[in-house]
Amino acid sequence: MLTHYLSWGLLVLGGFLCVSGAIGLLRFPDFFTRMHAASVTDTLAAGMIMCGLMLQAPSWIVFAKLVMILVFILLTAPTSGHALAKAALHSGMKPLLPDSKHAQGGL
Amino acid sequence: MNISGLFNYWVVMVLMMIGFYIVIAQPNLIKKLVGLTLFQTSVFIMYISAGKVTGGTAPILSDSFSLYSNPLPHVLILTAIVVGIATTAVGLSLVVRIKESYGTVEENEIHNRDKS
Amino acid sequence: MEATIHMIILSMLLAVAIAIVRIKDLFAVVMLAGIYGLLSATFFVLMDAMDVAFTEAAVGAGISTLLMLTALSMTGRYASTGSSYKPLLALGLVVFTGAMLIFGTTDLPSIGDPQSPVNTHVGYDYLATTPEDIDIPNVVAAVLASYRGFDTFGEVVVIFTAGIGVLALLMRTPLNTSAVASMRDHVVLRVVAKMLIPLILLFGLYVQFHGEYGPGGGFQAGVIFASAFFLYAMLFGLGAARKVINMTLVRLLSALGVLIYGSVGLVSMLNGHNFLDYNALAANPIDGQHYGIILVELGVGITVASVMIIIFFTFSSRSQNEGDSD
Amino acid sequence: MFTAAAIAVLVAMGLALVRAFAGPTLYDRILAVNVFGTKTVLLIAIAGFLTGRPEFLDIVMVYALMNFIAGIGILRFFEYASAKEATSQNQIKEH
Repeated sequence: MLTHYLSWGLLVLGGFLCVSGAIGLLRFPDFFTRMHAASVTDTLAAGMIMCGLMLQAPSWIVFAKLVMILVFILLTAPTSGHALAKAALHSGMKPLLPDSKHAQGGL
Repeated sequence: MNISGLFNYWVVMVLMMIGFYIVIAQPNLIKKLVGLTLFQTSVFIMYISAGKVTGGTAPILSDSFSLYSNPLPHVLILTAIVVGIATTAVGLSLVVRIKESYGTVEENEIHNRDKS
Repeated sequence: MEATIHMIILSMLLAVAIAIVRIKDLFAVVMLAGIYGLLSATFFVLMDAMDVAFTEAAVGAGISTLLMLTALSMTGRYASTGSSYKPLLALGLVVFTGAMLIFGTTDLPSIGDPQSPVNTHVGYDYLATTPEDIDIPNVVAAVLASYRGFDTFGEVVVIFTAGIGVLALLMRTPLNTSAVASMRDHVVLRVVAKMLIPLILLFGLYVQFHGEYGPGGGFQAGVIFASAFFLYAMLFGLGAARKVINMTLVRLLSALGVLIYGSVGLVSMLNGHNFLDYNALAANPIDGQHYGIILVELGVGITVASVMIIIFFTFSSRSQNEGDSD
Repeated sequence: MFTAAAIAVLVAMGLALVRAFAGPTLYDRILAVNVFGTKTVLLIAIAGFLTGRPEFLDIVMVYALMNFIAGIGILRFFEYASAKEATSQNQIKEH
């Protein structure tokens, strides 16, 4: 019973984080803030939803597969996010700072 | 007329026509190939939708289920997807050759160059 | 409830398709085509087509995006804005055809109807006879490799031919490709990829040999196996990748897969049965079916993997040779 | 419960799609595609539980893998193409 409520809470919290991250992706002013909103919540939300599903797993094999998927996501999502931010910075795109309102270069 | 029972088919037709429109109205050859992919995928969706059985599950047998969706469309589409990528690759290599000989991948410019 | 989720995904597909028509930046178009592949694969999962979703995710979202991007790096990024075409004429034709097709759908049986002609014919027989004839849980694999093995043989030959076609159109003797742009700056990416590549190869083998019991099989495994090599080639450069895999060997392997498939058929013919009748492969017909399916899927996997590797490497070495000659 | 999570993920997918359409730079689109891919992975994992057959999670693995590879591919070819564009523009100026 306890695991049921726990998994319920994790799933709902994960769903909330997904939506809030996506709103940040949509509403924030420049690329780097959007990236921050998207990648931070993304990783946490993925972890929470996967953990919520793990608590409901009917068998050990399903549990193990979920763990592997989670490890894979935790490895790849920050890596590709890092590579993307680095590529953007190298291409001359500058973070939007309060004192330089029109500094955003790029494409 | 039941809307939810035919909605998939209508979306498929609209997707198919969008792909068709890209193929006939956009001069860029790469975009034409993307349009062809859209068209192809819409056909896949149509086949898979036709094979769905309400209340059924994936056709991988298990003791706890008795009703399965139709496996035959799945087989046909599975092979069609891989053949589709192979033909797309041939199409792309033709586009690359066209670019090398004509210097452009816009269809109207290719026609102009052929005329002159 | 499920119908609502289906409708939401289909509407997203429509939105992506319309965006593809309107956007001129071909990089964005290719990325949206990748999203389109992911979305349609999601739809296939919801429609119970696990194997199809597997293939579409690997091919539609992964490989085809990579191939289109490689081609784009040779043909230029933007589509021209001005066009001598008459879009209104095309629009009229498309709307007319679409209206006729939608009118035609009103006669189709509604989706999910178990009594529709599609679902009452051979497809249902396969479900009923697979446990006694072949005795593997995945009916899709059974139909693919055994009941319709001849069909699949044709598809494998088509894929092999496409590989030859790409080679014939684009092959050049490889120049010295050691100094090409690999992603040397991305250290983190390279380290993580080095950790992942063996796991991807292992996963490909799992998909190959687990295909009779769950979603998977030769087609999917071939694509996954090849994608590990793509990852290596993208991150460490084509020159390094060429040291890892011998292209002549890959070309031989692509033919070997077709050969394995065909010889399984020939062996059953020599034993006095029909072409690709696996009952002849062992004393017990069900064992024969199991051997036949494993061998045939292996042939499919080898051909698909090597043809995908051939296609990708031919494309990329073409684009890099161009870069060198500039 | 699974439905609630699925709907939240779908909403997030829709918002990411809007960002992918709107742009403005190509990096924003790549980011949106990345987020979209991760959300699809979650959606498929939830859908497995929703339809009562969670044993087919192998598919989720392929999604995550292909999302990663396609993301790297986009980045790599975009960097390559922009480098090439810069050199060819210089050449045009010289001619």
